[in-house]
Amino acid sequence: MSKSNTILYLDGVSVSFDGFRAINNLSLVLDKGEMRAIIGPNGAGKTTMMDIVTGKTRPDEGEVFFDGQVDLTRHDEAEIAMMGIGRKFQKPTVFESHTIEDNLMLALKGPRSIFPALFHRRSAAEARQIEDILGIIRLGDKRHELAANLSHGQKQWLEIGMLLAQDPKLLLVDEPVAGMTDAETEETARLLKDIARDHSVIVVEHDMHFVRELGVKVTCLHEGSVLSEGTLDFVSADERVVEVYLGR
Amino acid sequence: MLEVSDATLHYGAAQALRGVSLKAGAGKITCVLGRNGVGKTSLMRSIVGHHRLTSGSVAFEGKALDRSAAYDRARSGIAFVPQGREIFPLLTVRENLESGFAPLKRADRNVPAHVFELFPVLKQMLGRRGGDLSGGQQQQLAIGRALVMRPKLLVLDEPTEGIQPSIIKDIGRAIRYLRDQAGIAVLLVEQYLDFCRELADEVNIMDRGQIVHTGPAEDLDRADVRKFLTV
Amino acid sequence: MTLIRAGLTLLFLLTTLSSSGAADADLRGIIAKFATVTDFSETGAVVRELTATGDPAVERPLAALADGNLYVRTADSMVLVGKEGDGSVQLFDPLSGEAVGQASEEDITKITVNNTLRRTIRDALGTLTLGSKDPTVRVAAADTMFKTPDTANIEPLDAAIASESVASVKALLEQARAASILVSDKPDADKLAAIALIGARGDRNAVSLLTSVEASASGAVKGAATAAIASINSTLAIWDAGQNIWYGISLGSVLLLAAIGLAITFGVMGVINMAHGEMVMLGAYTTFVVQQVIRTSFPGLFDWSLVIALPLAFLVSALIGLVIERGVIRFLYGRPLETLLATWGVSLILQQAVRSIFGPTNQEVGNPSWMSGSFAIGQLAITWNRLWILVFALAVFGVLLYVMKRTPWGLQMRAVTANRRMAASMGIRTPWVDALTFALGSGIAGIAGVALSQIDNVSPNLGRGYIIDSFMVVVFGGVGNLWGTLVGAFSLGIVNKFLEPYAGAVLGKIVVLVLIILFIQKRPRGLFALKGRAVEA
Amino acid sequence: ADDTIKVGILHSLSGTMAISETTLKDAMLMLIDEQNAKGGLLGKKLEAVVVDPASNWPLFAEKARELISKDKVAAVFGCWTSVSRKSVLPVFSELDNILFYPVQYEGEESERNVFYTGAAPNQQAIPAVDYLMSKDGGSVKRWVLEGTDYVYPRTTNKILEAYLKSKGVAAEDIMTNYTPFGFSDWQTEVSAIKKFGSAGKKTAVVSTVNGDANVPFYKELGNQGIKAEDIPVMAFSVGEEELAGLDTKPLVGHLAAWNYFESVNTPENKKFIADWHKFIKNNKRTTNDPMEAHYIGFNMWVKAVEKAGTTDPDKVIDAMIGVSVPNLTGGYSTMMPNHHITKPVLIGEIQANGQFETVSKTPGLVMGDEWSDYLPDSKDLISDWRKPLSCGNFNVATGKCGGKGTN
Amino acid sequence: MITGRFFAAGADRRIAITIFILLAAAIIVPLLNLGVSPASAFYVPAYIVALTGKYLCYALLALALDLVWGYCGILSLGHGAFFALGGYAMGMYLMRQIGSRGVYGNPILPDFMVFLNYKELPWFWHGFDHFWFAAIMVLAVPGLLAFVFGWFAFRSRVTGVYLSIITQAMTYALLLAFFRNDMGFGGNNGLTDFKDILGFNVQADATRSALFAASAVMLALAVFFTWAIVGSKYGKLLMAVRDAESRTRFLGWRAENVKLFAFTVSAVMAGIAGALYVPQVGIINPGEFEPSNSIEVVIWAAVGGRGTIVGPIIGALLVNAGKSWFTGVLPELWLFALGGLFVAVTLLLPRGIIGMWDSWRGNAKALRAASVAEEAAKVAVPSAISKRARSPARNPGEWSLSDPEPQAAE
Ligand SMILES: Nc1ncnc2c1ncn2[C@@H]1O[C@H](COP(=O)(O)OP(=O)(O)OP(=O)(O)O)[C@@H](O)[C@H]1O
Ligand SMILES: Nc1ncnc2c1ncn2[C@@H]1O[C@H](COP(=O)(O)OP(=O)(O)OP(=O)(O)O)[C@@H](O)[C@H]1O
Ligand SMILES: NC(N)=O
Ligand SMILES: [Mg+2]
Ligand SMILES: [Mg+2]
Repeated sequence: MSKSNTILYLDGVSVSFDGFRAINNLSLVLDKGEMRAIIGPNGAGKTTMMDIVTGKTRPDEGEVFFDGQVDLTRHDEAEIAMMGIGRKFQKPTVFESHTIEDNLMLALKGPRSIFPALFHRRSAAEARQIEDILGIIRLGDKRHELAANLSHGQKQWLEIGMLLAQDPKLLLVDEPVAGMTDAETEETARLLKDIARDHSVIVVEHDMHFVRELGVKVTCLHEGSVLSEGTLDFVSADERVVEVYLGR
Repeated sequence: MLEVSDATLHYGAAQALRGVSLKAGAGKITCVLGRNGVGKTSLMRSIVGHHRLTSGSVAFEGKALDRSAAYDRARSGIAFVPQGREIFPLLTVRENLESGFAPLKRADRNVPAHVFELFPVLKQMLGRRGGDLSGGQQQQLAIGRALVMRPKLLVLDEPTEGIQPSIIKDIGRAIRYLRDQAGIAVLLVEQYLDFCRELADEVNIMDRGQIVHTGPAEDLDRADVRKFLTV
Repeated sequence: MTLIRAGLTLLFLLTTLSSSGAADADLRGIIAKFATVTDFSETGAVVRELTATGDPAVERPLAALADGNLYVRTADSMVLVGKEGDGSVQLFDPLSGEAVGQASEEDITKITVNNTLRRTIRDALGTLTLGSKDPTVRVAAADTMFKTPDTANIEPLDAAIASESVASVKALLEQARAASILVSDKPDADKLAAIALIGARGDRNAVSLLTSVEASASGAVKGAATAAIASINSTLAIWDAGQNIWYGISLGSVLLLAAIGLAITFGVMGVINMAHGEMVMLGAYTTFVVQQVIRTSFPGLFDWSLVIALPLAFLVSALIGLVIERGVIRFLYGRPLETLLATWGVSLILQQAVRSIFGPTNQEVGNPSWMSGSFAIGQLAITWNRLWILVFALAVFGVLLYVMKRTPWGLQMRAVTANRRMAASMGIRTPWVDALTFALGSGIAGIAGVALSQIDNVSPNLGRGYIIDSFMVVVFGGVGNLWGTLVGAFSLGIVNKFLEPYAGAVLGKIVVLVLIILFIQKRPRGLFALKGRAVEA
Repeated sequence: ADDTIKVGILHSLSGTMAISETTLKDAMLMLIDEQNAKGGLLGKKLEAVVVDPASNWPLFAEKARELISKDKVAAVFGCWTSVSRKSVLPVFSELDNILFYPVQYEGEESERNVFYTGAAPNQQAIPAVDYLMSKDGGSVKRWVLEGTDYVYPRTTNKILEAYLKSKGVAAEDIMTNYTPFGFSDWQTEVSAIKKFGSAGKKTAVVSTVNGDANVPFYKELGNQGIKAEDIPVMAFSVGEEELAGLDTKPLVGHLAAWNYFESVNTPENKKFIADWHKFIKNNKRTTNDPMEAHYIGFNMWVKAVEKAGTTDPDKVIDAMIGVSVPNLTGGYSTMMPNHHITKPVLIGEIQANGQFETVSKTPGLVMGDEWSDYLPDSKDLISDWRKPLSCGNFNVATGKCGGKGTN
Repeated sequence: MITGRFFAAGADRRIAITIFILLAAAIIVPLLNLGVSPASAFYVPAYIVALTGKYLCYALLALALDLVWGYCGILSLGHGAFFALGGYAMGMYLMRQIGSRGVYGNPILPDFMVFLNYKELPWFWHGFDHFWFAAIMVLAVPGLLAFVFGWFAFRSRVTGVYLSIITQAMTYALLLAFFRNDMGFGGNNGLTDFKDILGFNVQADATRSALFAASAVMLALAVFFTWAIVGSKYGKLLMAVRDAESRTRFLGWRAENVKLFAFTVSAVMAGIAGALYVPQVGIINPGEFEPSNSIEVVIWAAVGGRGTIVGPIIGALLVNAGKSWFTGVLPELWLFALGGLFVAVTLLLPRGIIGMWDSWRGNAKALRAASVAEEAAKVAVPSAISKRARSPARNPGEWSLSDPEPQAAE
């Protein structure tokens, strides 16, 4: 396998917690500009895989490369984020004591050191960007409210908004539609497809309608490694996937 | 069994519930639907006693609950699966389950077999700390923990969130089983329409802190009802 | 000194020859002279005269004198042994020991002694009691003679060795004899044998003796002494290490006791309990009050005072803890930082309350007999109070661990502190659990106070002295982990005690603090850090 | 207002020093009561102004300022530790008031506005060591200087070391060790003392261990079986008050050097104790040396005010010198030109009843020596606050006021 | 630019008022002390000037602590150490100014060195005869200590109570070290007997007034800077780090640097406070390193209302004035009063005086600031308990409304 044209390259990655192998010899490759959906039973290791990519968890063994050449295992969270990997967490995590707007402001792409932040003034371009995002996540009327006061689903949206503000090269999106209505789910799918036009994306979801909507290649993880890969139809036809994941 | 009447709730100055009335009967599955932020969770938490209503009342088996603390409500037979799981992260899976023993008589202090049948993963992971589980596993634990209490009313706030399809099916079967065999009342908040449609005996639709529609599950196919669920 | 020795030898010979001893009247004559002494040298002279009579009967008045129990009755200048009771003094005849009435303190004058005299008397009694029937007295005598070797001792010791039946006592007597041989002008061969004997004894007294031999002797004797000293010192070095470990363990047990209540109120409940030290203090004051009552009303029960104080201290502190929890803390769940402010206020109030009630000064808390003194294992002196405190600390730890891990209450405690709202929805009566948990932590602090009253001041400041160390231990070990508290306490104790001999107490403590800071860099969540997602939350 | 004369009492009633200082506050209240019963002073009643500096040194300065500026006191009795005194010194000289300092201290100071009624090192430490070196004291040859790590022990030990060496004691026969304030785990130190004492020479411990640390220290001594006959401990900071918190039976024979013991058998002392018990309503409360110092200081002040006919500090300061009042040990103490007083030095042995028994007493009174003769930089200094010299650090070598200067 | 923001319409009125009051006091109080006859009703006695000058230093210290605690969630239990170090740097300067006026008359060596037999000035005392050098040290020593300490601790991701305890260990170790006479800082007695500062007699009323004015101006400046910092994007970041540190990392921010900057700035502020404090109280002694002193600072901030700028100042002034007053009028009972006050404040004014004031006035904006303070709770206590702390934001003072949902980046 050549790394050069990949945005994300995992090979032979394993990690265990107190003897429990959460990721087991996992290999996964994402091409530049590709969007991939990842499914798999609860506990298959999907979130852990994202933890590895974003530097939160160090793999016990295996290679993790970004953009063909950057060895992610040598960098920490902030560096990885600066390189252009953004993430939406499974459980929405926002800055609760800040307003929606400030949450987005902190996420906006830009310099990440202290002094620029100290003397930062919001530019017109930034203001416009925030405006756009607020429109997309439909929280415009709540822009001055504290994020703490959002409902669960609204926090999900805010997280997506923060991810957009970051404008990363690679987006890792963990269960974006959990807690959303069907209509919102469709909306989100549209949004992601839109983003995928000029970004690489990995989406984890259990909602098969949503995955179908995305219409991209699907990887099914199980017990820390790839069980099946291909189109959704192909994967859902796989006996083993039905057995461990979809159910009858 | 459960009767909420004219409930209002404020968060500081903001109003989350505006005169909500709702009934959930024994042996029935009552579903609550609505878009994000319409007040579903607020309503559930008011029922189990996490929030004190600004006005209105909650009655369970004919007794007013408004003055009683959350633990007394739990002891009278209301079990709660909250949105966001809220398992005890540092307690092991076993201990999380055993935390449901508190309201039980000594003789009843065991984990019912159907919990493990429903969620076999919990049996495998008895010794692991709850907080270490994956999101979906935690959700299963939260449901299992509520079942340990042998409730008369089970309040579920988006229980399928983050759970793999096969287990969602199992949960659906379990809820039906509990309704039919144990005759308990189930109050279910859901976003997952299909799941709801399949299970619900009655649906309530919320919008902006109010119940805007009550009716049988089939109503979900009506356009005037659907409109409350679209963006 | 040598003069006394000579006199004693003479006396010894006399007593062994004729057991009847000097005439009673002669002794009384000498004893009477105590009535007219004006300074210590005169008292010393009378003591010497008395011992020179060689009559074992002088033991009673001499022992009384050494203990400060010899009095002169002002009215008739009679010298009598006195025993202080309440208000008055019981008087006894100095030779026969018969009671001869009572006197008030104003009517009698104590014959004062100082350390030098006390030592003189002790040495004299040592030789006099070489033939005592009680083996422990003979051991003491042998010990005294070992420490004060004298050529004149050799003969009485020879006699004593010949008649000694207990092997261990005999060995001691032989060592004492060897000591005396070293200061005599016996041939080198004898001295070499003596050095071998003393070298085998292997303690500090032996080194002390051999050092002076080394300084004065020459040739083979000097060499043998040097060698013996070296060999003793090398074994002593090992014992020293052992001793440091023991000191460390015992310091650790004190830290553990002080911290363990905090491991509940802070470690488990998350209350930044600045009043923890005051709970310890309340336990110590409870002990004081118990002992006061016992002293005035049931003096016979004194040895039981701690046993009685334990449950009471637990109750007192637990009750106050309960009041604090219901009155203050319960409004602060979810605002842990404010507990710092409130409990700091509570601690000021408790401190001042104790100061107002009991006064600002130290209170006397006595050690029961089983908590006093020490015993030796080899060259290791272990004090009883430290040993008991260690046992006690471990016992408390064990019980607590059991409660936390094995009982439903422990489970509920942990659930409530993890998520009070959800715990309530599981049917757990959270107010009860909170109140009882805080009371438990406080009560345990209280019983720690009982133990600490045995080794520290009982004053209103008692608690302040332990609060920082306690937090340090709990945090160092890893918050919320009882085992961490245990291991943290003992490792801090041992490290501290290993540093102290080299760096001194002050620098040692600084080094320990710096080590803690560095250690936390390595393990940012303490010694027994919980790992994984569950805690990163 | 003007019908009373206010007297400031500046002793900590809370915090770490409350344990020692509260008693002095009570003693002062008693003395003031008694004076009022005798008709007051200059025809006016005395009024005590009590404040609590809470064992906090900057607070001492603040409270001193408050007493002088706001309450307009005529004199202040207070402080315990040297640092508290150092903290208030500038306040007293700036606002020109009088402080009576009742505690033994390290010397090396003489201020115009301060009267030192406690012992200087030569009134306590040196005689104590002399006693131990004497035949009566056991002819000690080897010395452990055990102290709390602060200025008083450091300086005292420095003086003692110089003194011992001048008496021919070898350096290896002196062991010095310091522990922190409030130290409570004495196992290592006590065993080191035991070890040091087993070198075949008569050994004694000179303890400048302060305050709270003493109780655990003595408890450990007792438990490790260090007997006074073998290794006596001579303490300078352990008085009746400290012993009250201890079971003294295992400690009989250990020593302390002071200028006063409660056990001293004089009519003045009997009366003082009786008055004290009556005042404090507790027959078990002990008296101690700093209380006597306040007793002396207060009576001197009263006498000086009467002599000067005013409470004006300047006049009283001048009038103080030469004032002589009875002390409690059967003699008279006199205020010397260096603002220190003459006192007898008593060595006492601890008794089973928690009291000291005097085993040695200097034949005459010892005059407080503010500048130690055993420290190179102060041996040429003297202090004399009489006019015209009026100098606290007169250098007899250079003939100038103002210390030693460059050398 | 920052000033522009200050005078812009959005400037917080309360900040402006505070700064105005401080600057006014800096002018008026000295005038009333020096220019008014002591008989006049308007006369401010020197005693009061000295006292309030001291309180202002405490207020500055409290503000410094609040910058890290209230806004960044770092509960430092060792801020007294920075204060004391600043104080020692100033004290060393003042000691050198004594010159040959010490009791031993040694022109080089301070008295304590003479009688402890120092032959020459220890190296670290050199330079302190110059004010500018001392002034730099006042900033550099606490700043450097904080920087080094913070650099290690934040990089190792020491947080919460663990950080609190090691800051406490730090100040405790310094306490013990400075107590040692061998350290060359005068041991327990510390540095005292100051004569001159910049050639003026420290005892003189005019100097005292000047020091008061300097403290007031410095505090005003600190208020302004804190306000500017807190209001900037960096300030938002600071609070974001406090609430969800790991989340900021995933956005690419270096949380450790964010904290380090605030910690260092705060230490420097504390150092300045100490430096102003020492000439006013006339002594600096290791007692200032006492852990309980640092805890008290935390308490001032809490009483006034943490996570606000004015709160800690009010808290420090109030608690210290109370302490001065109580120790005078209730010498034997004042601990009851003070302890009672702390308990009462926690129960009745859950977010301090300012926080309560705000919520009484229903001021939404201020409410937010206060709620922000609530968040700081997270730092002190580990795991889930801390989580719950965040929510009273939504409904002040009632935990039952809080949301214990863990905020971790899962
Ligand atoms: N720190 C840990 N200690 C122990 N086990 C862990 C830890 N972290 C993860 N695990 C285990 O690793 C497995 C993989 O977890 P992960 O969160 O990656 O699953 P997932 O695929 O994201 O599942 P879900 O769909 O439920 O979110 C799970 O079985 C989980 O219990
Ligand atoms: N603690 C709170 N304080 C203030 N406002 C809140 C709080 N919790 C929720 N809200 C607001 O109340 C409204 C109802 O919230 P609720 O959580 O009940 O919604 P929900 O219907 O459960 O939404 P979702 O489907 O996203 O879970 C929302 O607009 C939300 O912003
Ligand atoms: N002066 C003293 N004892 O500190
Ligand atoms: Mg997951
Ligand atoms: Mg919800």
